[in-house]
Amino acid sequence: MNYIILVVFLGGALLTFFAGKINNVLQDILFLASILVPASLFFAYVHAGNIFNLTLGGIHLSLGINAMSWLFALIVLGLGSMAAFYSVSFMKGKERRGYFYFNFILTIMAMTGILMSRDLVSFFIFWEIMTWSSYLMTVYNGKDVQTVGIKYFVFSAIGAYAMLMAIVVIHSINGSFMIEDLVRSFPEMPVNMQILIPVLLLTGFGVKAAIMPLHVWAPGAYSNAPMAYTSIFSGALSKMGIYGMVIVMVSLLSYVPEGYWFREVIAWMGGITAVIGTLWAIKQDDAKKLLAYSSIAQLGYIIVGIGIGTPLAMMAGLFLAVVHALFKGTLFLAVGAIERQTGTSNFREVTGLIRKMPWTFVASLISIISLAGIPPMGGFVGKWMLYESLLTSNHYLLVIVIFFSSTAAFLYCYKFLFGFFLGQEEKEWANVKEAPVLMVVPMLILSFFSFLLGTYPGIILKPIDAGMQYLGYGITQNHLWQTSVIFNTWGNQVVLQPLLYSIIAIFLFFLIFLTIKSFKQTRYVTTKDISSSGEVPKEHENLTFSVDFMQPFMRAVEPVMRRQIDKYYTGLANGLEALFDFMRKIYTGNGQTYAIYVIVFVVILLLFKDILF
Amino acid sequence: MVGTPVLFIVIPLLAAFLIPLLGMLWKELVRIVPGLVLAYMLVLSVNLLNHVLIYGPIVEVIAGWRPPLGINLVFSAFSGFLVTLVVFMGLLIWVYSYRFKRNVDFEPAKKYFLLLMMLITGSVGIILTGDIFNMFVFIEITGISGYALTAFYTGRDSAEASFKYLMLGSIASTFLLLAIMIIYSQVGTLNMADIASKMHTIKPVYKIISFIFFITAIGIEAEIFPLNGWAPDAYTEAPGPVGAAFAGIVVKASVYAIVRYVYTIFDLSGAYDFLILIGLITLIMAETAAIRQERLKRMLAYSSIGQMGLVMVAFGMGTEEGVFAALFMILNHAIIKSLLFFSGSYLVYNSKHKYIKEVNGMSKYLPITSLLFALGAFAIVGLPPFAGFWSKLSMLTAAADSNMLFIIALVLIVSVVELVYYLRVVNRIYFFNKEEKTEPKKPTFNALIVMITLGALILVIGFYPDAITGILHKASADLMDKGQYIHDVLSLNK
Amino acid sequence: MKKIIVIILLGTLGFYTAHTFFDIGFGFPHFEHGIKDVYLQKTVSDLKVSNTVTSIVVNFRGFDTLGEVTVLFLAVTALGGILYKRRHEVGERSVLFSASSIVTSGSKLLFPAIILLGVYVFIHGHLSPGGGFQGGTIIATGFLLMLLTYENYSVNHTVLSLVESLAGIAFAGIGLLGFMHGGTFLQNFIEPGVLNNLFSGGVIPIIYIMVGFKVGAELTGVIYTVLHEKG
Amino acid sequence: MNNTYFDLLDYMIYGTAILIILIGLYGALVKKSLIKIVIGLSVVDSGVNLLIVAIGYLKGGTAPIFSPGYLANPIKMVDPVPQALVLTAIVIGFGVTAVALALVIRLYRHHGTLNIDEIKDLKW
Repeated sequence: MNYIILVVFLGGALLTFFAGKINNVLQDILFLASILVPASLFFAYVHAGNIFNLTLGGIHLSLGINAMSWLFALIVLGLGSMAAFYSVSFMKGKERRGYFYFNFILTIMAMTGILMSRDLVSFFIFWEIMTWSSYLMTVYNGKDVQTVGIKYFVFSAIGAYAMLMAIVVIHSINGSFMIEDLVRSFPEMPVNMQILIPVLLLTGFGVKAAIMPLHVWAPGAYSNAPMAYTSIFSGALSKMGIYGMVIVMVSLLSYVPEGYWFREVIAWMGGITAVIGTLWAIKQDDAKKLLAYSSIAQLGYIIVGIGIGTPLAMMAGLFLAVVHALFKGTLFLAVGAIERQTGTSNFREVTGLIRKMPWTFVASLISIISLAGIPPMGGFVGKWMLYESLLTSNHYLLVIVIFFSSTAAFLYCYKFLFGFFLGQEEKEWANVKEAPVLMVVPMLILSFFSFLLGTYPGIILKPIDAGMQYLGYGITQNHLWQTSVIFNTWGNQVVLQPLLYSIIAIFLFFLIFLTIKSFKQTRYVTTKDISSSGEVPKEHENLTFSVDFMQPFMRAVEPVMRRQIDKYYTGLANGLEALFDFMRKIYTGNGQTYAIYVIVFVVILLLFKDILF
Repeated sequence: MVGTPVLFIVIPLLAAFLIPLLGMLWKELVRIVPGLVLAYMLVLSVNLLNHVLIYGPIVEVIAGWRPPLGINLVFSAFSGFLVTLVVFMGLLIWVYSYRFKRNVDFEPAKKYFLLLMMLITGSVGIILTGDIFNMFVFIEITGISGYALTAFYTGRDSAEASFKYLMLGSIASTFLLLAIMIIYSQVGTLNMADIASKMHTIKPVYKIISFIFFITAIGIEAEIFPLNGWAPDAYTEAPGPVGAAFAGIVVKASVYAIVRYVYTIFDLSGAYDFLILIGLITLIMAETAAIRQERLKRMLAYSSIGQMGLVMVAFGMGTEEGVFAALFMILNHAIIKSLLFFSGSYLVYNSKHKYIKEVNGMSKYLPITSLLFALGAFAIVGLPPFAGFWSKLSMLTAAADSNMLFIIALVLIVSVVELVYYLRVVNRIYFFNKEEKTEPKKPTFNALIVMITLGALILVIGFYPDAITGILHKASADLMDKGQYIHDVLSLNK
Repeated sequence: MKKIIVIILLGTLGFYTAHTFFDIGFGFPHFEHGIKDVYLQKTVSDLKVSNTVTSIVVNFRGFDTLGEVTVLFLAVTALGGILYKRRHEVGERSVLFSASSIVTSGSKLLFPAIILLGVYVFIHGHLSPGGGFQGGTIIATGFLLMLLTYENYSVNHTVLSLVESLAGIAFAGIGLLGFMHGGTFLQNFIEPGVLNNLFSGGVIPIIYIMVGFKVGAELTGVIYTVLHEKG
Repeated sequence: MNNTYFDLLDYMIYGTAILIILIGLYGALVKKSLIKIVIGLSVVDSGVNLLIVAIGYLKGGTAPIFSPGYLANPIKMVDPVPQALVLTAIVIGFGVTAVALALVIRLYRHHGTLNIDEIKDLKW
């Protein structure tokens, strides 16, 4: 069954690609079918027991799932299906539809394949398919391909090659590519291998998870890809890095003494990533960029949870991973809808869409609340667990870091909401319509789940629990979630529920009542109305509050921001290219010089013949 | 059995002598006959390879003298695999250039096809022969055909490229003769197997010096680093199919020669490490030179040199896995680089200088060619699920098994460089706007067939590597078994 | 600067090469069980060819010679390809001054003698020093003499390429006949006869005569092609 | 090794051959004129050929020809193999030289010069 799903995906991708030559509607239907059919096949027929073995090129490949990968498959296929519905509408009338659909399906296939892989080679194969198909989506617009696209691919390749090196090293030690053999033999490996292998693997996964020094590709790539795709790019694809990290951190590193340092370092890198991502997100004026940096920050939280690695922290990390897929998926879809309807995603330009696109607003609102970690949405539960785990494991400094980052995140959350939806309506956007149903419904479904998980986190905590038990956690306990204070035995929030619902009530009051009221009281003026303040605004002074309103804050954190890692990478790349340019001057173009090289070669060999041979 | 290895040499030679006569009868024959000959050679090699894989190597004696006396040809799993590959590529190149040359006059067309056929025959001869001096003769046959084909276009620069090639080739033959004579003066024989069996009697200093001369001479043809000055020029200025022939055929034969010397004839342990060393230097210098190229074919040429460096590294491991990986890379490189040369030469067809920027936006005008170029680019950097991935994986696995972590890291870093310059070209094809001056040229039907065949092969090997790995395993086992080779050749009672 | 570097490099190279060859030694047998002893023995006993070099070139290592002939053939082809011009671009030969009557009549006299000498050399290749290559070269010098002497002396190109091709085909064909008769390519399938007779050595003289024709025709072709090249 | 006496003439032939090779290489590597380079390359060929023949030489040896009325003792004959090889090498050298000269003509036709330093359109 396992491989049939992949074959269906692949066949579907090809059929969809070529169907575009015949009929667009047929293509849409085929596209949806080739996402949904394998997805439903997966949930209906794939169980932990059935394993598919194959020997290809003398290498034993094996496909099967476990509880952990089932959890991630839920994210991938769930979010993928929603984004697929959205895409059908999103892509209407755009060019390169076949290209988009093909790569979309291929990415989903690759991610499913990664989750099914029981050996490192098939893992790597699917990983690379995922990389290049997502790269092709990154350059879909044909914009900045030589900078953003190449940067993404280069970082992915560095990660993938680090992983490949780890894989061949493992093979040379183990004689086997199976993950279980690796897990079994890892504690007996020599110490330098115990360090080298995790470092290489974590580099590989860290690139996809956009961990701090390896994150520079993410903003460009996330914002460059079509938004319908970015939702799975950020929501699901980056989780593949998390998935890999979970395996490394738990299955390998928890059995060796060096694991402690790895955990600390990874957790701190996650924390720093969260802060930097947040700060940069605040600075952005483009919603895509903002969400991209926000994704980096959110992945930082997840990495903190996984890095700490106590049962609660791990659970928090995985829960946040699920929730992040939900809300970030929604938000990217929402930006996509706004961009499709207005033609831009810049806060400076778009304002006051709340009445034009109310459903998009509702979905965004719920997701933003979830993102900010405010009750009663899912994000809150995750963050609470994270704080609690950090405190119980005595990572007080890390708590401060995370807390700073979460608080600062409110700034960009506000900016997002206010920038697009609130504020004054402008004439320019007077004719904007709500996005088509097929785009709105997936957003609403996803945000509904964000909401549901806030109240009934047990729905997803059970699979997480199963996955963690598969990895070796909580053998003594039945339900890991009992380790946190906020849950009852059913996995639902109890302690804070009264408080929560009162907050909801207050919040809804403010949201609905005051907003409506404020609209009624608003006197509509143009942005250049002098009555807005004592002075006549100049041309460039935009009166929308979402722009530059946190100037003082940015000034405070500027020293941090000035040291962009990106600059160092660019400098390195330019320096290398200049060096290469210098090196190729050795081919002077003069035949005689080449002939002299030959003599030089012979003479060198003759002189050093005793050393060389 | 349907024939013997000697037919690989004799039939093309007969045809080559016949072509001028046939051309007097009907002009089209000068195009058709080489194709028929190559097709026959392909059938022959496939048949023989099948036979060899089951029954063991065929040693063919010439002029009725047993091996130490006469010249012999050895069609074993290893050489047979390479011959099949070379002939297959040769046939594809013929199909590709069949119509390509239609606009040229009769006389040059006759010479082009004749020389192309002899280029392939010479390479086959290098691979098949069991005699070091005979190998020299075949190297010269290949060389002279190569010089002439490089200078085939009567433009300004092709003669320059050809002259550089000739200069280095001429120096190469000098060193080759010196090396052969040093060996001969010590053992009194020219037969490879005989030399190999007597190698232990030679004083080490002679061994080393003759090895140095050998490696210099063949290294020029095999494009190892300081000796490869001719290669980028020749690849750039030669007609497109000839560039593919250099990458897919001539270099393969030369690498075979190096490998034969290192593995079978000489018993120098340092030679393996030396192969790794020069392979790495070649890889690094070529790939870094490629990233800054402005001309498409030149970039492909440097990339090709770099790939051969990688092959050399794999051969230098001296293990059976290493040989397997190297053969796999040779196969993939032949297929993929030919595809890149073919499609690349159509992407910049009407351009004078073949600048990379002239491929901008070609995907709208040449969709299939562009797609195939992109496929080739993805495959050659080793992205799964295309053919290049499996060879890269096997190469790295072999390297890890030999505990060469540093080399793995270096190779992978260089792969990133390779990735960058291929992606830049692919991006230009797909996402840039067309330059005003460039005029796209639709590929001819033959060219399209060839390119699609190669693309399909990339996919087939990518999805089902087992189609080829069985042969490769046998071939690599065959190369590793030096004693068996000597025994097969010298104990011949025919 | 470049000169000094080259001199140093070549000096080192020369030192090592000279050292090696001086070490190998000069003028005495270097090895014991070489193939040359077998050659010297078999050329008398099996092949009945008194010139051992010929028997090596044509029979023991006949395959090399086939390749060698091919190299020549390719060189001619390559020359034509490299120097190819469209018909209307081909110029007349440029001659600075014409030959005197002494030269013209002298070469007319000499020409048949040269050709005859060439033919003699390659017919007796298996008996005495010389052979196809040497004879062919002599023939080509005869044509060179004529071409230099007479401005408008021309060689029939069709005949040249006919001779080239037929001789080559004959060489390979004889080899194939040997393949059919004796089982190996270039097998000496004709009874070798008596040592030191003109008709001895089986196919060896036949092949060498073919080689002679081929070499003569090809060298003439080369000379002819280059002479008709204007700078 | 025959070290009983030092005979300069013994080493003259090798020495001369190697010197010819070096002179030829010098010409090919340093001279600017294409023609001189080609001449250098063919001088190298001659040197190599001389060297090859010298290797097969046997002191007091005779030509490897079994002519009647001539003392035909195989043991006293010089090694015929290098002579056969030289024959091949000469012919191949001729072929290469011919092609090289043709290329020089082509280069002169296009560039109007024979100076190799001015013929480097292809580089880097």
